[in-house]
Amino acid sequence: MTVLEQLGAHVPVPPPSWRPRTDPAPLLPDATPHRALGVRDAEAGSAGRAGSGDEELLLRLYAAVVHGRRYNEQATALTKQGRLAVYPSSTGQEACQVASGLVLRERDWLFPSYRDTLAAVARGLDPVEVLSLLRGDSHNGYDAREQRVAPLCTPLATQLPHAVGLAHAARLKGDDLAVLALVGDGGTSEGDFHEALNFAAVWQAPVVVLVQNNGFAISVPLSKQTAAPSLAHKAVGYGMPGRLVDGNDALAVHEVLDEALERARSGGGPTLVEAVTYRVEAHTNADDATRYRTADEVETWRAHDPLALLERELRERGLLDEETARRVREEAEQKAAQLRERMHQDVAPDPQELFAHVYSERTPQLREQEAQLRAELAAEGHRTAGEEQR
Amino acid sequence: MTVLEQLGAHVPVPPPSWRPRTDPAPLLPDATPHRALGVRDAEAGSAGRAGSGDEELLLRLYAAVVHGRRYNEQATALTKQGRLAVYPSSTGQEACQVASGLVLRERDWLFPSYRDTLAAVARGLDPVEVLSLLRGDSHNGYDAREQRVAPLCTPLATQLPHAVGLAHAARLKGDDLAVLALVGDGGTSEGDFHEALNFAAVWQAPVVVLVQNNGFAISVPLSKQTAAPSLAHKAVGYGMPGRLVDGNDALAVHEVLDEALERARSGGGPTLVEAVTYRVEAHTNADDATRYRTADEVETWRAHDPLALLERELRERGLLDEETARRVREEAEQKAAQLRERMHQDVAPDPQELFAHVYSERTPQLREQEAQLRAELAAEGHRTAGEEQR
Amino acid sequence: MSTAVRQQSASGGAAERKPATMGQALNRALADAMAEDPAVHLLGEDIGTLGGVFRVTDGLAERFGPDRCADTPLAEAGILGTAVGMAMYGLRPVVEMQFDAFALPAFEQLVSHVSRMRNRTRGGLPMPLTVRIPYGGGIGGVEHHSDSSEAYYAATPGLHVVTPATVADAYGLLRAAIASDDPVVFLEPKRLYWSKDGWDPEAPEPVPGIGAAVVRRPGRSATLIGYGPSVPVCLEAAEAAREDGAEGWDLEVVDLRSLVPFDEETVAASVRRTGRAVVVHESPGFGGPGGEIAARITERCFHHLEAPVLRVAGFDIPYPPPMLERHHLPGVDRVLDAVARLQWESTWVAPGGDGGGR
Amino acid sequence: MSTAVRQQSASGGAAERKPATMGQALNRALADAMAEDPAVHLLGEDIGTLGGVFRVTDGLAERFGPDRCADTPLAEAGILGTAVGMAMYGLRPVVEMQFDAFALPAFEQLVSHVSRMRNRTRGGLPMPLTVRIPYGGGIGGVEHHSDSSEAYYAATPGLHVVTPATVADAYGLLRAAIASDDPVVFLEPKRLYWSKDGWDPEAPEPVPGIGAAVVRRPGRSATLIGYGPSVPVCLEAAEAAREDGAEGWDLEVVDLRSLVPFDEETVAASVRRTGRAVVVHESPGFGGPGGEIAARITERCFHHLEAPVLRVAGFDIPYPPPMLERHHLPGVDRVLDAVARLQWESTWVAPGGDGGGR
Ligand SMILES: Cc1ncc(C[n+]2csc(CCOP(=O)(O)OP(=O)(O)O)c2C)c(N)n1
Ligand SMILES: Cc1ncc(C[n+]2csc(CCOP(=O)(O)OP(=O)(O)O)c2C)c(N)n1
Ligand SMILES: [Mg+2]
Ligand SMILES: [Mg+2]
Repeated sequence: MTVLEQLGAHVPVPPPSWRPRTDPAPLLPDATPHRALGVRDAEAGSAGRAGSGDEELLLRLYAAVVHGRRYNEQATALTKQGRLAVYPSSTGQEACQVASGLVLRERDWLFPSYRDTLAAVARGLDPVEVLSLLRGDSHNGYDAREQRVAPLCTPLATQLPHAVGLAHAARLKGDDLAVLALVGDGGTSEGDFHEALNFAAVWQAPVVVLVQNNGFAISVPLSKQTAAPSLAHKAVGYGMPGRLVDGNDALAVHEVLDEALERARSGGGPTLVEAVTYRVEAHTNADDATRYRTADEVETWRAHDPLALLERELRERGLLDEETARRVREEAEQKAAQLRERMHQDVAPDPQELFAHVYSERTPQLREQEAQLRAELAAEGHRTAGEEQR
Repeated sequence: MTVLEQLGAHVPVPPPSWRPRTDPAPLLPDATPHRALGVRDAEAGSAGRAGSGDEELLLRLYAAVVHGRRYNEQATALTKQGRLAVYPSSTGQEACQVASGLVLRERDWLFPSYRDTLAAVARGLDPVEVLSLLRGDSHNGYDAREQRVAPLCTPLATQLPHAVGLAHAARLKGDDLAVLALVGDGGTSEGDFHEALNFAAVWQAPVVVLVQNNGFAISVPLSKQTAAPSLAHKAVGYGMPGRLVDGNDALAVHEVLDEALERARSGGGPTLVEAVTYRVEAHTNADDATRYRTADEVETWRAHDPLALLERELRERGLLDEETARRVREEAEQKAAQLRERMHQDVAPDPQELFAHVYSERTPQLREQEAQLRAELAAEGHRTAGEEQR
Repeated sequence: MSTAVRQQSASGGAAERKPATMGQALNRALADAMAEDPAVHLLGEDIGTLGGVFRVTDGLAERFGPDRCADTPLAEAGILGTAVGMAMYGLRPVVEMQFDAFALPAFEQLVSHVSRMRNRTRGGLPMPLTVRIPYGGGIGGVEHHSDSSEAYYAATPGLHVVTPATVADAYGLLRAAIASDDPVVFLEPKRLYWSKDGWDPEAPEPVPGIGAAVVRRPGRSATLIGYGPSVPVCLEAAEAAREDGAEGWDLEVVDLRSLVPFDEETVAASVRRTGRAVVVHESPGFGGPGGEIAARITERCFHHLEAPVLRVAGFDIPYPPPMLERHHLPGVDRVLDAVARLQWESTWVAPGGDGGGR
Repeated sequence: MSTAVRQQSASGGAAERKPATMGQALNRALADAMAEDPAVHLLGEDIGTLGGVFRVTDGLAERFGPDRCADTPLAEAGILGTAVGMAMYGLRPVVEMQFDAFALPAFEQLVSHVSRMRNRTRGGLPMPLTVRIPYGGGIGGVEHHSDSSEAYYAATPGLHVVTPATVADAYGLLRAAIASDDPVVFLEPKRLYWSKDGWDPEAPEPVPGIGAAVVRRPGRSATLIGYGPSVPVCLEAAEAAREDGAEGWDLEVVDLRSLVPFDEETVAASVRRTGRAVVVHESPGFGGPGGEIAARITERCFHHLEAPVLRVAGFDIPYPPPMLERHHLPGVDRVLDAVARLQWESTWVAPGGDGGGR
């Protein structure tokens, strides 16, 4: 008897698992990035125009961007003075940084990459502690658990599964919080990006992944990184909503993140947000951007500067007088001066720290090595007393 | 001067990189899988109904599916007889397997996973050579380069970057060929899947990735694997077309693959195809599927059996008489008998092979170890002469 | 030469208790840990409904719910990476990698984060995380199913690396691993999953903690040093050496149990007593743990050594196909061969009779 | 103790030729290999337009086109995995990993495929593939930028593992690696990129092939064994030992050049001559290559040894932040300290004066 005969009268029917498992339409991003600043109601993207209740927020974003830009300049200057080992500037990306720092509630967690020191500072962390990794005195200078900011992450995209896992754990515990994780356009190519987003969607974890598409991964432009319509389009492949936002529009970024985080907190699952922005400086102070891009290209972005967008909006709304602008600038200078001063103080990390936190208890091997170093330091002390303080 | 003042009259404009980099619409899969068998013209998916010139192809597919099903049964029987270490059956997935094997041109390459032995056999490889890995006498029994079939791949999704790299190399050399790579629904969760597809799209490599979504990764159902509308929807995130096809409809799978491979050969870039099918047997002979799914579920798929679909089409078109059906069944029996007989012949792989191909030349260390084993075998030979032939 | 799967008891005693397999003891350890501490969460492929391909998590999803014993998507870096995040939030994740080679996709997460998070944060974010990895060969697995990757883990500071050889240790060490505030790579010798021993799940005997080696068999002639799947091989070799008689070696067998931290005291004390040692492991010899162990013993016991510490290990080759694996695995004969080369007459004898010892 | 970046010549001679840096020699090796063999293709992050973050591929994309020297998407497993496919099609890919720790995402591809494809296919699909990895510390890099992972690679059968210490070797070994039909992990000591030596790019001096160690400095008292970034440290220690005078040690320095295959002959011959040896490397000591080397020497030279082979290595800790790295790196003083413990008066002295030698 053939298989068909066995089936008899049954007409082959498509099994139920055929149907689309989720409706893809609502997951797809808009064709152009959502904007809020300088946009008349009709032009606004799907999230709609910011209401008039935003005034305080606008001013906070403005101040934070002014402070942030100054902070970036100061940090870059510190590399020249030998006070930072390296600094990846977020100049041009301040809207994303500042919105990420300000949009979070106290209970929420932030997972920054190496470039996102400003987001951590905007969240309220001590800038000196935040810069500890880049100064070279420790791998991480702040209390991650207390601040609810994960250590700045160097291996690309590896922080994303951490963010998803933490969000998932919080949801399992019934805690009301959301997690915001930052990654670059280059980082989206890594397998960890894929695995993390898939876990997030399957678990409906309360996490928002913000891709700061700043056009480059060091020297590699986006066109060599992906052929996708947008990075936000990747979301549909995981079954989560993808949002595209003007990454230089602080209000728009804030709106989109706020909405996504709120959805996450209320059990609505994860969101992938692509913020289109631009890395105005070189990759780090050690990089030479003239090798791979023209001044003209950088120039086209000047007209869309995050600070200019904010300032124009505030002025148009009559919210920014000279006095306020001056005060904000002065605050920025003060903060920069404080930072400069504190970073010029020498630190002398204790060599015994090398062994202190490898394990909860030193192994016999580490005890032996610690003793060896202690003896060496003692001998060295005899020879060159005082040289220990760099 | 503020940034806004610096900008002067310039109105902030969205920079050019804002626009969607590719039009997403043509990349999105149809809402339901493409079908060809038993479908009236009006119902057919976007690829359209198969023309009447398909008769020979239909008969070839039919014969290959009948042979393939028998082959799967025979291989499973061989595990019970201790002649295969393990066998992952493709029963229920014969349409995908057979279409994959038959659709390729001679110059094309196939990258199978551990489950895709039937695809390799359908391509014309010697089944005994193909089963060498699963019998346990070698890691790979056929000449991969000559056959243009990569070794059966065990670590999930790791074969996909290989397929992309080979396709890319062929294109760089100007060779006219395409590559077909097979992966399971579970494999799509791996980072290697993501990285490979992204490379493929950026490089416009002539490669087609066929996901056989058979509903399970061992015990884990698709619903725990992904929240995506379909696996084909992942394509848009890479900027390549995604196609959804009825994986039990051999003609539809053949059509979709043929079209995608042709597009690849002519420089049109890669395609991701999801074939919706079902793993009728347990994961392997060692698995117990009753632990995680019901007989009812398996039953719902019987009505959509790949062989039944083909047979019905052929009968409706008056292409399958009893004589042909009998002949095809007999061929299948003959092949199975041959396979059984050959697999019952003992093989005694040479222990010195352990050292022969680790490097192009044995290192001093391996020469020493080889001498050691030779001495041991000689001593053993004295003690238990003849026992070496298992 | 006989290197067939050995499933004999390595601990010897406890004949009065009902026999249990190592798999059952591991299952019980997970269940007891989960029952005691709600922070213990299991993650892995097929560990839920199916109970794991080796059934080590059998019944746990049913008993503790799918959130506590979760089938994840198929992505090892994702599993370990999300477990890192869960540990950051105070949970105590226990991850199962399905086979040794399939832990490799998670290697970056293991090395760059799991092993370093505590150090990076000066203790602020410890990683009380256990990674269970079935390892080793001898079960007729096709390629990639029989690897032994402990050399990679042992060379990674910040990880503990432990592996049981007995049913009692399977329970006791796994409980210790889960209770540890440090990340533990817990290597489960696949071919011992079905090994049996008298063992009472209701009153599991206490075992020494992580970091302690144990003398499984006292002896005077030489010390065999093994761990995991090699411990039964060493014990059998010791028996054979006594029974085969002629040579009359009385071999001591040390079960390391923990590669990191390494119990130098116990090992060195044994070697100082016997003056001779052979290290036995399945993973390739070159760059394997045997080198570290031999070097360390030599540093500590140089003037007690009558002969160089020798090593019996897998060959320096990819793990062979099933039909050839018996030639690769260190078996009793190869161990005794090495013992015979321990310069009992103070002349160096090359392995296999030629090629070495230049 | 002084462990600052050392950039002195390791080969000593060749003063008449113009100085070139190791980075320049590597660049030239790539260019010459590409010019000679159209099958040579370079893949990596930022290696095209930028010329690599260390500028080792400077000018190559311009000269050979972006297909031959390609900026890839940012995904190391994808880079190495596609390179495997390219090698299957007969190309000779040369992959750059940007920093040592960023090679870890590709570890599964390296171990499960690159190292095994030839063996799997009985020679049918060889892997003539080179993986260039800048490794080691001493350049003030933040976390994950100073790792030394050679222990992982050396423990993986099927790979060759080589690392140059001199400008001439940088050229010669890289040419040999690219020409090899086997996969080669080519470890580039980051802090030697700017080291200089007299070297003529138009007539590069021939160097011994992969698998050969070289005595960089003859001596009679003891043998220092190093590779890559440790070779200049060993040479400096040898100079210091002679100059500092009091002890009057005349130290031989062996540059391994290749960890796999390992040149036992050269190393053993040296140790048999001197009777004492210290192995020096930057990667953590426990489970590092030093254990293998020490164990192997001891097996081969037991009766020639006056003292156990000692090891000076990085501590068993994650690589420290820049301000502390000098305490971690094996420096001249630590090497001489170990030499002093080589039982010149036949009594065992513990490292650092206490804690060891129990
Ligand atoms: C896994 C890994 N590979 C490579 C690097 C080296 N690296 C540091 S930053 C960078 C580019 C990152 O680009 P993107 O993700 O776009 O972030 P951006 O620097 O633009 O903020 C690279 C390749 C790394 N840190 N981690
Ligand atoms: C990297 C890796 N992880 C885990 C496994 C173990 N494993 C073998 S098959 C399988 C399930 C695969 O499911 P799917 O990709 O859907 O393919 P199918 O078996 O259904 O054909 C698993 C988890 C593996 N082979 N490789
Ligand atoms: Mg970027
Ligand atoms: Mg499947």
